[in-house]
Amino acid sequence: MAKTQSITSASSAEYFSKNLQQVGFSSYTKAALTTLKEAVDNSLDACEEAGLLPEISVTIEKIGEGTAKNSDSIKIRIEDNGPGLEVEDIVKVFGEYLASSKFGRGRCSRGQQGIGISAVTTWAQLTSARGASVITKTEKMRKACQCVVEVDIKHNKGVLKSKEVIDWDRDHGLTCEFIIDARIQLQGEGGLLAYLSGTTLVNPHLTLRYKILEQDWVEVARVTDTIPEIPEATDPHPHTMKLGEFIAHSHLFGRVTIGAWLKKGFSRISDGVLTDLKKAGLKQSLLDTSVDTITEENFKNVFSALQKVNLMAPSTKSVLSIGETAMAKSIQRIGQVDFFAVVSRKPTICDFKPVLVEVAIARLIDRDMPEDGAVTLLRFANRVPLQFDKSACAMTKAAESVNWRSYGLNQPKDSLPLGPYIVAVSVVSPFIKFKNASKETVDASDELVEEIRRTLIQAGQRLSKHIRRESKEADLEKKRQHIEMFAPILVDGACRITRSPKNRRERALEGLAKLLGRDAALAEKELKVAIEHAEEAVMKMEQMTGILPEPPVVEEKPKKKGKG
Amino acid sequence: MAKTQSITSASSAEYFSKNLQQVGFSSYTKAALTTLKEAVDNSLDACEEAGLLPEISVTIEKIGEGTAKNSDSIKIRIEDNGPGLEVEDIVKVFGEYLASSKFGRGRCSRGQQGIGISAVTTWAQLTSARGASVITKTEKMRKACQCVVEVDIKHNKGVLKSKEVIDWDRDHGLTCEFIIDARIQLQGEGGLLAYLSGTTLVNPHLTLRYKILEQDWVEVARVTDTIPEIPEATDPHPHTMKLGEFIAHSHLFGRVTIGAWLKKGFSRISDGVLTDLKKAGLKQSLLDTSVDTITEENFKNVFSALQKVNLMAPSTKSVLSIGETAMAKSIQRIGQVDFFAVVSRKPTICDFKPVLVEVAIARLIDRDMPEDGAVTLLRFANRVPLQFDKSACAMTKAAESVNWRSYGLNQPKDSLPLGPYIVAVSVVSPFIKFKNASKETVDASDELVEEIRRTLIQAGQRLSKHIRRESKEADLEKKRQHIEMFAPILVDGACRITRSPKNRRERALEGLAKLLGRDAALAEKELKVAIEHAEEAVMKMEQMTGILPEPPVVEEKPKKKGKG
Amino acid sequence: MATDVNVKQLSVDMCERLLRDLEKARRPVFQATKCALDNCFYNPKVGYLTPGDKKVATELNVSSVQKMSRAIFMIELILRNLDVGATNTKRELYYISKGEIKHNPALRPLDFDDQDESDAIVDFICEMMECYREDLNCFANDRGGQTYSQQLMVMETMPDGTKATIDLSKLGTAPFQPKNRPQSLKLKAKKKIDFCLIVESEGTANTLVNSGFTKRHPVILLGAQGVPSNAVRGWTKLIQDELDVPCYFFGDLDAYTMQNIFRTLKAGSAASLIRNADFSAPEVKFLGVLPEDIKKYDLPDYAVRENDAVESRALKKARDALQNDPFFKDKKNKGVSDILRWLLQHKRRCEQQAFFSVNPRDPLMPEKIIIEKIKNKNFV
Amino acid sequence: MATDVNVKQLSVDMCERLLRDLEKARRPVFQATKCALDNCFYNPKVGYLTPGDKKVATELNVSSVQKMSRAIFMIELILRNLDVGATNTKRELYYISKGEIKHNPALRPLDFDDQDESDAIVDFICEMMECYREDLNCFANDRGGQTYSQQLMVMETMPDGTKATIDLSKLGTAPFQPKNRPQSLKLKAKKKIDFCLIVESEGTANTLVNSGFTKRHPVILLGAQGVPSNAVRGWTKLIQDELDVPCYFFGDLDAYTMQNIFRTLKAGSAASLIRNADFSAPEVKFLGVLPEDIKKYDLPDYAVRENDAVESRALKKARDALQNDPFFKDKKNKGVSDILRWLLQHKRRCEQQAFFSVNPRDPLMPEKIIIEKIKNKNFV
Repeated sequence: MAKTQSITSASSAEYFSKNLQQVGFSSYTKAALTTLKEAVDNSLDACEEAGLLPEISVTIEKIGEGTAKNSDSIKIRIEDNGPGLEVEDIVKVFGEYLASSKFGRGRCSRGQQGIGISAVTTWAQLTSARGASVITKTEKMRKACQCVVEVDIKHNKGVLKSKEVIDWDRDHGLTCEFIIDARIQLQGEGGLLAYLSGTTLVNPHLTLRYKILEQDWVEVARVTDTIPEIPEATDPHPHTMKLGEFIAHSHLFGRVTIGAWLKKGFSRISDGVLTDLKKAGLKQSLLDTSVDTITEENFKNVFSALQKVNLMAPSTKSVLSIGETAMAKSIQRIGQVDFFAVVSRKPTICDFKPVLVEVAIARLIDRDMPEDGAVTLLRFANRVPLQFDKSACAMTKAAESVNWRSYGLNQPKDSLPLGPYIVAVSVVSPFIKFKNASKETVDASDELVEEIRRTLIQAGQRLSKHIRRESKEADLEKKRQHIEMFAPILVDGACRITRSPKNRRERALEGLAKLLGRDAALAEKELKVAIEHAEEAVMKMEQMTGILPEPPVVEEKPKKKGKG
Repeated sequence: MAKTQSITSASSAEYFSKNLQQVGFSSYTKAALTTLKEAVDNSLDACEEAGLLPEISVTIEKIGEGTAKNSDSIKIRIEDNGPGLEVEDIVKVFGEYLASSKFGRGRCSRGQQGIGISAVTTWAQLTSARGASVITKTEKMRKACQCVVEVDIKHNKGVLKSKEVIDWDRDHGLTCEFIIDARIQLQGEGGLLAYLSGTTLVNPHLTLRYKILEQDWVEVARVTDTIPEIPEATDPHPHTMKLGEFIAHSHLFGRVTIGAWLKKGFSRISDGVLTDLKKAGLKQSLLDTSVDTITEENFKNVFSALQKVNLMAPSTKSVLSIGETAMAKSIQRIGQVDFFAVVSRKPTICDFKPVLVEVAIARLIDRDMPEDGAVTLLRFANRVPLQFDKSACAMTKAAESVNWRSYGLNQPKDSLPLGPYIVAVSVVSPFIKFKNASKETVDASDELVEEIRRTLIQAGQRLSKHIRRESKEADLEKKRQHIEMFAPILVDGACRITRSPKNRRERALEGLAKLLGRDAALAEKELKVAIEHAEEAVMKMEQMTGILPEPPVVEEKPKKKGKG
Repeated sequence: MATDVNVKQLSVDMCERLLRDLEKARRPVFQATKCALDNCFYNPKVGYLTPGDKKVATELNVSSVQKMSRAIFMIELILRNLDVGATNTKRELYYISKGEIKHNPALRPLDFDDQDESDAIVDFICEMMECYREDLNCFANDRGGQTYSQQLMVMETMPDGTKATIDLSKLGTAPFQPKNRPQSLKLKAKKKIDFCLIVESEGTANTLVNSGFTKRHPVILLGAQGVPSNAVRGWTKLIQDELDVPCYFFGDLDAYTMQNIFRTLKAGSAASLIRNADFSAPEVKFLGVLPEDIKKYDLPDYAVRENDAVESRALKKARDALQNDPFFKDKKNKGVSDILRWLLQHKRRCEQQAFFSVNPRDPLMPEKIIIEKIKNKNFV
Repeated sequence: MATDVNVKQLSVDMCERLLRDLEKARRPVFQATKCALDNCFYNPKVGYLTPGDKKVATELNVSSVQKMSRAIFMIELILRNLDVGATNTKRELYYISKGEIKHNPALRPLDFDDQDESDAIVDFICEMMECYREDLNCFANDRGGQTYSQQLMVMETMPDGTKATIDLSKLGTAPFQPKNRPQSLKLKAKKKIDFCLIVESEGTANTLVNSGFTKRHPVILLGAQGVPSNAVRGWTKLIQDELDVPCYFFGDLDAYTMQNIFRTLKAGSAASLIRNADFSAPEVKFLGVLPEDIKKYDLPDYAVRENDAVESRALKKARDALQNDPFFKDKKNKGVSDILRWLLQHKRRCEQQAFFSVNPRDPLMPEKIIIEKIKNKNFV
């Protein structure tokens, strides 16, 4: 009955290094993708913070066999033109878990909690015995600093190694390089290329260069010079808090009255709300008590009362939008686009959290996409592509719930529509609820699914104008062919049956040509209307986007026999 | 272009308190279950560590409305007869994340990482502004200590409050009580009762009392006095390590040669293996180098060479078994059992990790289980019931892959079999790979699924003996009925057609009765053989388990007309 | 008696109109009677479903020009057949058109990809001309109507003017099989005929004949073989009109029989609205199985299987019919609609062969029940 | 000519054996010829499929006692019918048995839940007695065999001894419809008959008759209406045997027609092994469509749709037949098996109506081709 074990405290680093499969390292192929993704996301966040237009360069090489069976040794290097990091920050960012400039700040940045890149360093360390190799230069630094950072797993501290000062021909920026056991998968939904093209799609201001394995360098230039402005977080909304958070929040305010604290520390609490609270039974004397003296019981009373009064929904100012203009341009970078539609909704509140949904749909020309395969659905959460576990995701569910047939697309029951289309859905929110730690699936709450669904429906309506125009054109062509083919057959038959003379045949043929010509004229007119509609849509788009997709050419078929 | 944000470090507590949905608090009903589960699991672990037979008492009360909308305020209290905790440990266990006696120790304890109960404290704190209320008494303490522990989220430290010394009428033990926002769900796969009955099933040595809401006290007494012996962890196996871990491991050994380190610090490395390493090109001089002086490059060389030589599989000593005897007894506690089969496999290696699979199948009498519903599949990982997300779980996949029809059960294609059966699958391993942090689904690797499948097949074979006996009985009964019903009809018909006299009818009837009687005798003989088989199985079971299920009574129907 | 359709004249007229319109660059429009329930009327004095004023118009335009050209082409083939008295099946017409097009490449645009396409054109011509395919010398397989009688004489005038007289009592066990255009026949009774019995199941008609029904009773007995073909419908009308004998329909008690078989025989159908005049026998009575027979004769009946698609559809259709079908709505047919209501309420069905269970040792029992029911006016 | 089965005697014998065995407490065993391909033999001299020695045994034991009791019960009902000359359909037998059981509660254990169960017992009796259901006076619906001729006379002796003589030239446009037991008929030719043509499609048979085929040629023409019924098979055999005229089968060129229609008509089937002697006409020749006709007459043909379940099953069956079916394996039928091989190789099919496309303006073209093919011995 001896008590043998004493309680010891583990560091976060110990926890995460034991659970790397939960944060993106569940297989060697995912390890490569996660490494690329965390580094690129950090670069993008850093540039945005600093108000810089990002230029990111990626190289991925295979340098040999991995130390583990069935793996390759892969070198991944990401170079950016961001603000760079001070050396003391480098150590934290790359070598310490939960060290972040963003933790819990309620902003729409890609990274949030300071886990990702430290996990990459850990993986590199575990599989190649070498952490992150970093070069950094801030504007203030005269020369660049090159170093290796490792995670001290026992103490969750970054360890700086082989620090060197070097020349670097740029004002500021950061390069990081990892050697890891991994496997490269380029194609497919979980492939590296899907991540890179998805990232350029929702980051129109990004210029990306990459060279992967033996392939040539690829450059995707930015299509806008506007740097997304990241709105500041707003004060917390009482309905999004738990009691404990509510009490903890009071500690930030020192010696003020409850009433003042409520108005100052929260959004959507006005004098009117205080009046409502009093109507609901809260005493004025309590509102006048100082927050640092009231009892827990009274905190509970205030909190409960607040939960019961009606408040305005939280502000949506804290969400960031890519914008229809930028999306429209960016989608052209994916491939040869036939036509497209983009919709950027106004920010709204779902499940008490501000959220903004944007959708871009494009039909691609000449890409290896079969007419009868499902569309390619790209999902983005805070501008990061989600590449796994799509079936339970709010975005997938919303896309499957739309009746695409009414916009001219084929669609099996309860499924994604078919055709050579890209459907990109972007959800931006300071509080995205993921179903798991590896952040691949957005929880499908009814409110969020409905908001995404509405966005998709709007995009579908815009798209349908283009599709309608296409089908009108096909129609006109068919009508012309019909006239040429059937007019003589029909008239000849009727003449034989009525034993009519030849001249009657001529007259009837002429009349028929006129008649059917009228139909064709009518069809042509319909086409014109359809074209006008589609053009209107395109013009509207242009006003927003400044670019115009090539209109498909309507070929006039020369009439063959002079009689149609 | 100003760099505005500085990097700050968050504590593990901050991380987990922001991500409680990932560790069992994604809904109010799950919050209640998680709270119960973490507390009971800790009690069980503590008793096992201390070599005590656990007696656990649970009370769950609804004390009012919750502070949040649509929730109740629930008080959950768990009392055990365990070794108790020193006050300084209480603070760590309940108030600090990643503080544990078990972290990464490679043992089959229920808890592993020291997250669960701290998350419960956090949830209580957030929703009721009050942490864990604990009473503790160790053997050494003269009086018990009562206190409240909270989590200092900012610093991941436990905070002790309202400490009091009180009298407690027991030698040692621990009581913890939480007031939380939650909702009580008793029934169903995710219900509290499923957790409690599952826990008693795989913990035959547990005596459990519980009172939930308005219901009466329930007591489930232990069925064995044997305390599971938890095997010590063994030395690490080189094939289960990554390079980084390998190097880190060397630091524990100070100034020894590589060769000595390998033999001493790892399992399955013998002199023979060292010879193999040399054959594979590793120099003797390297093996003679001290571990604290060799280069990283050489570490890699040694590691790579080790990965390429054949080693014995890791030891399976570190896994714990419930045992067929104990399971057979324990399963009787679930309800009135008609018959059952239990299988405890030998420990084996799956994916380089030791693992042990045990299965118990029981058919219940008179429980509200429809004949045509799927069996109830209970899943256990290290003796903790898994109650959510069953579809992707290795245990579910294995159960669906077995062809249960060949054991006499109905089974739709690729599904669980049907009938009033309980199928309990227990997987025990020091390294269970969960698909996510809330530990509800065991990753379905091919090797693990196959091992579970084999266990289920063995159990199915044992079960089928009972089922065969039953169907034989039904068969015999049917045959008897046939004789009685059809003999006169058949003979009368034939007599009418042949216009035979009455005495011929009598003779034919007698002959027919003899003939069909022979068939019945044959059937009876078959039944006897089947019964013998089933009895053999039961005897075998008895030798293992010391208990014998009631054999179903074969009723002899009195023959009605004297002729059959 | 039968209103003969002059297909030739109709074709010429249609083409004349077509050409006239075209010459004036006017858009030709072809109208046909709409054959659907919403254009059905029922006049109890007439006794069958008649068409209302609703028309379906086919306008010649770019979308319809292919269909119209194909129709004109097919009409030419059909007129050729009518000229020489040749007949064909739909499939043969399909191959004839394939051959025609093969020999005349200018017609290639008309070519049919499969028989469904040419069948649709034949149907379209029937719609426009308001005729049956038989009027186009395009015949379906013979189905049903095998007839037995010791009294009936059938007189036929052949195309070449020769006459045939068939005495049904002289055919041994073989039946007389009316062809698809029975209207051209003349009937005569050698002796007074009591009634005509139309039996839904051809097998049971056979059984009755084999057991001597037509020997013992001066009647006409014929098998309908399910939903009555045009031949059976025209033949029944001919018997009713020429011989003036009461006609009784003996069939199952279920919604399908009431609506699809008996109603069609008695009053025609919405689909054949244009020619119900020639293809319905309004005097036919429903002899049974009647709902009251179940109790009276202790007949084995069955619950309607509502998860059976066919049976549940028939029930649904029965509900509709009671609300919308002018035949069932007319009080003259209250007896029949009462049965539908009974079926809807009780959801039971009973097959005509159930009468064989009444006295299984007497093979003549079904016959006796039929005779008894007729005698007691136990029909609707 | 037809081997009559004495059902009554067989029944008594069977019951006698049953009782004898029972009296000695011996287990009765009933043996029946196995009707399956692996018990089929083909003797080119006989010309139809004959059974081998394989037997299917039904032993009376606890499992089979219900089935045997039901069979004895059903035999009683059937014997009663045979005694008085009554006939019934399978469904009627079902209701008769329901009635019998209703009146005799001791028989309740025999009760049939639905007609499938009683049908199975009728089939079982046929197996044991090695007879057709028609021998049990249990008749199927008449299907196919509608016959036209200007020369054929049919003589029937009725059960009451009276005789009927039917002159097929005196039926107007109506056909002669042979019933399910044509063996009891006698045939006579008024004038020499050149041949008998059996047309797969009843509609096309009609077309040929309407266009005057039987007027212009002294022949017998009949429609098979798909897979030949027992009536059609027995009738064809009767024509072949009684009149000694060549018989030609005119049908589609596809695997299904060759195996399921033509082979059955000519040599019987494995399922009906026991009575092929009375129900096959080994002298029937396959007139076409022959593979060479496609080219010769430029016929529109089609690729076999291999994703069509029916068509691909027929092809698979054809492959099996060439390996295992004694009919197709015998060199006497090389012509027919060559066609099967051609079908397997080319995966094309051609319908008999394709001949209508040869000269679409001449309605008599198909007739001319048929006559020409017969004259040139262009058949197999």
